[in-house]
Amino acid sequence: MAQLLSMLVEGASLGAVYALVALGIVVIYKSSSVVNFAQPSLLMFGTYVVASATSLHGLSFWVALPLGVAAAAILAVLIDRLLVSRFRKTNAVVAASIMTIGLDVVLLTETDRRIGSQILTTDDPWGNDVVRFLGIGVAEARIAALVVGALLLVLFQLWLHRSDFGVAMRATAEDPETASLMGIRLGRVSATAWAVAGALAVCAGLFIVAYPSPGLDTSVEAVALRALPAAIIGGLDSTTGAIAGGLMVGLSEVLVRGYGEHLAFLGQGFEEAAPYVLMLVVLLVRPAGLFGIREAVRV
Amino acid sequence: MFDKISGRIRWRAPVAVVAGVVLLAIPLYADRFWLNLGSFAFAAAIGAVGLMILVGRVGQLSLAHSFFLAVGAYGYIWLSSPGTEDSWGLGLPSLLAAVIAVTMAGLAGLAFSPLAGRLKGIYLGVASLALVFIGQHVLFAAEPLTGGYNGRNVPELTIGSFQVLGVEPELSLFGVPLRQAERGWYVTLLVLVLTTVFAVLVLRSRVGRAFAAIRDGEVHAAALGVPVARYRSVAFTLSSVYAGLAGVLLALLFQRVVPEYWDLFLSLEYLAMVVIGGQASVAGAIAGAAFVSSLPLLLQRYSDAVPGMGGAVSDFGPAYVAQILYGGLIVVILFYEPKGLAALATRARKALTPRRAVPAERTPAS
Amino acid sequence: MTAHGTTAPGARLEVSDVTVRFAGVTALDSVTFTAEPGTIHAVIGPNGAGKSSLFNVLSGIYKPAGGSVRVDGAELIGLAPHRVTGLGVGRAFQNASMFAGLTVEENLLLGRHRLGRGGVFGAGLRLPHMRRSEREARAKVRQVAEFLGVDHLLPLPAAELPYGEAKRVDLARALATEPRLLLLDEPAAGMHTHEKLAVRDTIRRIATEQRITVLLVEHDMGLVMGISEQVTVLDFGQVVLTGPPDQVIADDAVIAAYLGRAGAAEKERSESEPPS
Amino acid sequence: MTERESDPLLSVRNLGVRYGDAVTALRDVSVDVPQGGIVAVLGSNGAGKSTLLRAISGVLTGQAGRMTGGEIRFAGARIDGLGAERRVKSGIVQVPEGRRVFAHLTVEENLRAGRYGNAKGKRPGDLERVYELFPVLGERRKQTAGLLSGGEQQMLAIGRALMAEPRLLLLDEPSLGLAPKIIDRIVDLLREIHRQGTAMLVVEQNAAVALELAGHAYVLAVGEVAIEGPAERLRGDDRVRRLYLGGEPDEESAATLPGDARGGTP
Repeated sequence: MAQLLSMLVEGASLGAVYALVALGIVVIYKSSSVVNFAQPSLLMFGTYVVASATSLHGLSFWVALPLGVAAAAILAVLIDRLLVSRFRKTNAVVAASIMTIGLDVVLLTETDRRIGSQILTTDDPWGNDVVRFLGIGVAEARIAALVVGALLLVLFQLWLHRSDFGVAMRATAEDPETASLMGIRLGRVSATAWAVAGALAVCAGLFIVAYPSPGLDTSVEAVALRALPAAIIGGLDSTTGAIAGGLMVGLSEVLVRGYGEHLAFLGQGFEEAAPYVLMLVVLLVRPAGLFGIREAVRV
Repeated sequence: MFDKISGRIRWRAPVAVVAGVVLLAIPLYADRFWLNLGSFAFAAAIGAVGLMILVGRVGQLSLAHSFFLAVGAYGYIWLSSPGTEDSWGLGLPSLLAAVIAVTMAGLAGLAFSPLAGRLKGIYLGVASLALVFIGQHVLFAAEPLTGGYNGRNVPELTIGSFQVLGVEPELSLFGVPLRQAERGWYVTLLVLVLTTVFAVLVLRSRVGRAFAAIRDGEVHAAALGVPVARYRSVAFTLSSVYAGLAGVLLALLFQRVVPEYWDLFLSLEYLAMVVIGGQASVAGAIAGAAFVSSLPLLLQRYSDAVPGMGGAVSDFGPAYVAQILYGGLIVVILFYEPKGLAALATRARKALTPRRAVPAERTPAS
Repeated sequence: MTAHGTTAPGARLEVSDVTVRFAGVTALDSVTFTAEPGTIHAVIGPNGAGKSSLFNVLSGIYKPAGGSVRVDGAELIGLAPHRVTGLGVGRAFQNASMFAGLTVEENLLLGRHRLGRGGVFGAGLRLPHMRRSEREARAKVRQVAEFLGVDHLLPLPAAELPYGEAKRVDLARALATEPRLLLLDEPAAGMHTHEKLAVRDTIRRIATEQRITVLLVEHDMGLVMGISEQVTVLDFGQVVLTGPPDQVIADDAVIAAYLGRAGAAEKERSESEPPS
Repeated sequence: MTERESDPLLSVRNLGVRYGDAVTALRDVSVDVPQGGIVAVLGSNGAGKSTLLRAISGVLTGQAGRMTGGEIRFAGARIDGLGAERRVKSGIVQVPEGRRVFAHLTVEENLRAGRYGNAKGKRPGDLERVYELFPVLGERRKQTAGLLSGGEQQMLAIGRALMAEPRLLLLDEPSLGLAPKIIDRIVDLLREIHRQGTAMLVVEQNAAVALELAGHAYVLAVGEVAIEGPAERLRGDDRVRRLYLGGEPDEESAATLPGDARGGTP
């Protein structure tokens, strides 16, 4: 029982982190109909900026954090302005999405080269302590991830649903042309979406590389990529779905790892494939994802 | 217009003959390095043509190509190897094993129909990621099948006592002995030509038209009587058959395969081949495959000549340069010339053929 | 009769109690009418009256909330769009959208897709049944193209067609499906007057020479009244009435639907003149 | 250029529009809207009415359309090079065809989205002004817009456009899909909005509605202005009657439409 409880806490913590990355994918999709496959490389890039600032240049975490977040946000905006916006004019969203795959390859290859075989730490304030409550022990960093992650998710949803800009963004997601007829600047909406996506990815990345994980190495990108099944499970056009999908992916991963001995017939390390199996099952039942909306076809 | 078509045929026939003669003659002059380069390119081109049909002609994205390549490769190994205590094998005759392995890849693609038929475009792309990761997991977990991290040897392809890609019995052509490299070149070239002809015929038929109609407007296609979901899964299955065949050939050429080769990045390489080739062109896909598959080998061979690239110590090794180039080319080509290499060919042809007057009918009469 | 070897008699279309709702808004409300075999039956109504929704139901794209549509007695509702085509329902589209990556001939051949034979193996191995089927299809397509006077366009890339020609090719493509019921969605939209006359003659020939039932949505009243045997007026998702053109033109409810309160007054002024 | 009292508020001169390479949607179209006036543009489907509004609003590119010639001036200044949102800020707001409310947003969020085009930004009481004009929207401010009736959605679409405080309202088929009684209400509301000082350009297929509302009208046929004149005169025009009330497309009426004078060669 205690084991299950600690796994649930850990799964939710990891899930909140995935949800942050998935939310970025969903926000970009809603504002520009492009599936951003480069989201993992935004995460790697921003996290690398933070990690190299702290461990290679000796800056404090709190100085490095805004640097990394800003760097990823700026990179994301540049991608949107310089590359993706051009595709939007011709409505070539599939080509734009495939282009982000190429972009991901380039960016990851470069961050991989810079990281090399090192394991970089971010000098984050969560430390290596384990918190004990209700008879279980959970790493402090995991609790921090859960709290900060949940806070960011709530703030994001409030921003999307309460602020004027959130209204503009949702209006654009629903009907870009009418939104522009109302005076909403589509370019600014999509640039904001990309910036937010980049920033969220870095916040998530910092928790992925925190204790008990050893730090930032090249294997983190495979973890970041699991945000894609999370986004698909929830439905690409639903922010609620991204959160639900993130939690499901996080929980499935932790539970499969935790009950590994009972799942031995599936082979070792099945937790890395579990999110994808979950995605296939969800898609078989609901092709648009759990919270996705399928639009009526028009002729 | 008919003039244009026959003009194209007139233009194409001599080019094809010259190209054919050159391709057949190359083994008589080139050394092993170039012949291996060519064999890999031909094998990869088969896989690229399969993916091109799906991506360029039906408008469906798949990132699972490496999975189906792996099904072909490991299917062949499993079927043709003699079984031992710690490694699986059925010990079938190798040619039969190859045929069944390709069929298995097709069946795997067919089994994905419930999703391949219902999901569209990018959605299918993300869903297909699942196959790569599940595939990778299985390959590493199923050690008796794959040999785990260390990999496993690939049995030779023999027909009776004839080693199709080996040295027995000795053969020669114009005094040049046909050994592994030469045979590899001819065999992969032959398979590529046959599968390309097959693909071209399919794409020109009612099946190919249905593909294009789904890409250009699925609702209209359905309203004209095209069963959209069925053709989507037909295309997915066809592309997995091509991948399986490429996988068998690559395994035979490698002679030893490791699980980590068949990862997501391999799928992205195939996507790069298709995009560089111009997405919807058979010839483009083959050219893209030649470029992408030979680039790392060429970089390796000539990296010493390029300052800063040489040796294993450099950060900017051949693998790095190749990956940056694939990724960068996907971006640049989609950005500037989505028709890729195919567009270059079209331009060259236009520049070479004199302009004809527009037929009278083309001026709208109404 | 040039386009088909055998004269396929037109189908009887029975639409009963068809209701379609979108997010609370009722697009079609218990729509009921019958189109007799071999006749031209028009559906008219102001924009947004539900004509497009009706067509999308008839081609299997929308699933209605209730009701039944029978083509010669065979139920159409619940069938996938390509199966609806199999019942003999052909459709030309309002925007005449061509498959841009194909030639005109290939576009027409797609109309014959359901009538062809052979799959991947037949095609890739050039098996005899496939070649025969392909040859027949091309011959039939040429006949249809000649029937509509678009045969000179066959080798052209469809993406380059001017709008008017695309409309004619679209009609030919619908005819190539060998329909017994042909759905025409605004065949004369955006055309010059004399082009409209040509369209009118073509539709007449389709109905009289080929005995195909034609269901026509069109805004041009002159065209509708000139060729239709029966007219169904839709307004706000409901059938206002079904009747022959002269009855429709004289009906107060129809005038009101089209012209609002001002229209009724206009009608009084014109009562003395016969409709031209 | 500075604005002069005598100039028309909106002046479209010799406008040409093409979609893609093949389709010419508008040819040499000139339309004026006087300060504080209501002008109607009539025509059947495909005549180019919506294209005209799209060109004025600056959203042609969404469907691969582009201007091939002419100019558009608003309040004396050339606007045809501006982006859509700049035109809204300058005072032209469109109520799109088919209402196109943001169905998943609430009524109030729809109105807030409309406020984006207001050059003066957020102003106290701007929502209340719309609710005053359309009390039914005030009652449903928290309701999801997709669940409103057709008439209510049309009111929301108009109210949303008013949030930008436009000098010129472009209305694309405001009567579309509405029952006659509801249409009458909408017409009354538009009159009231006009009385409060907003000029309008109304595109309609429903000629009676448009001619009742407008002072001046244009008839588009196949992308060109076929007839133009005071609404009063067009209401009695035989050609207009023939276009909308039926009759054979005979040679006689063909001769009166300029689309055919060129022998049909595009």
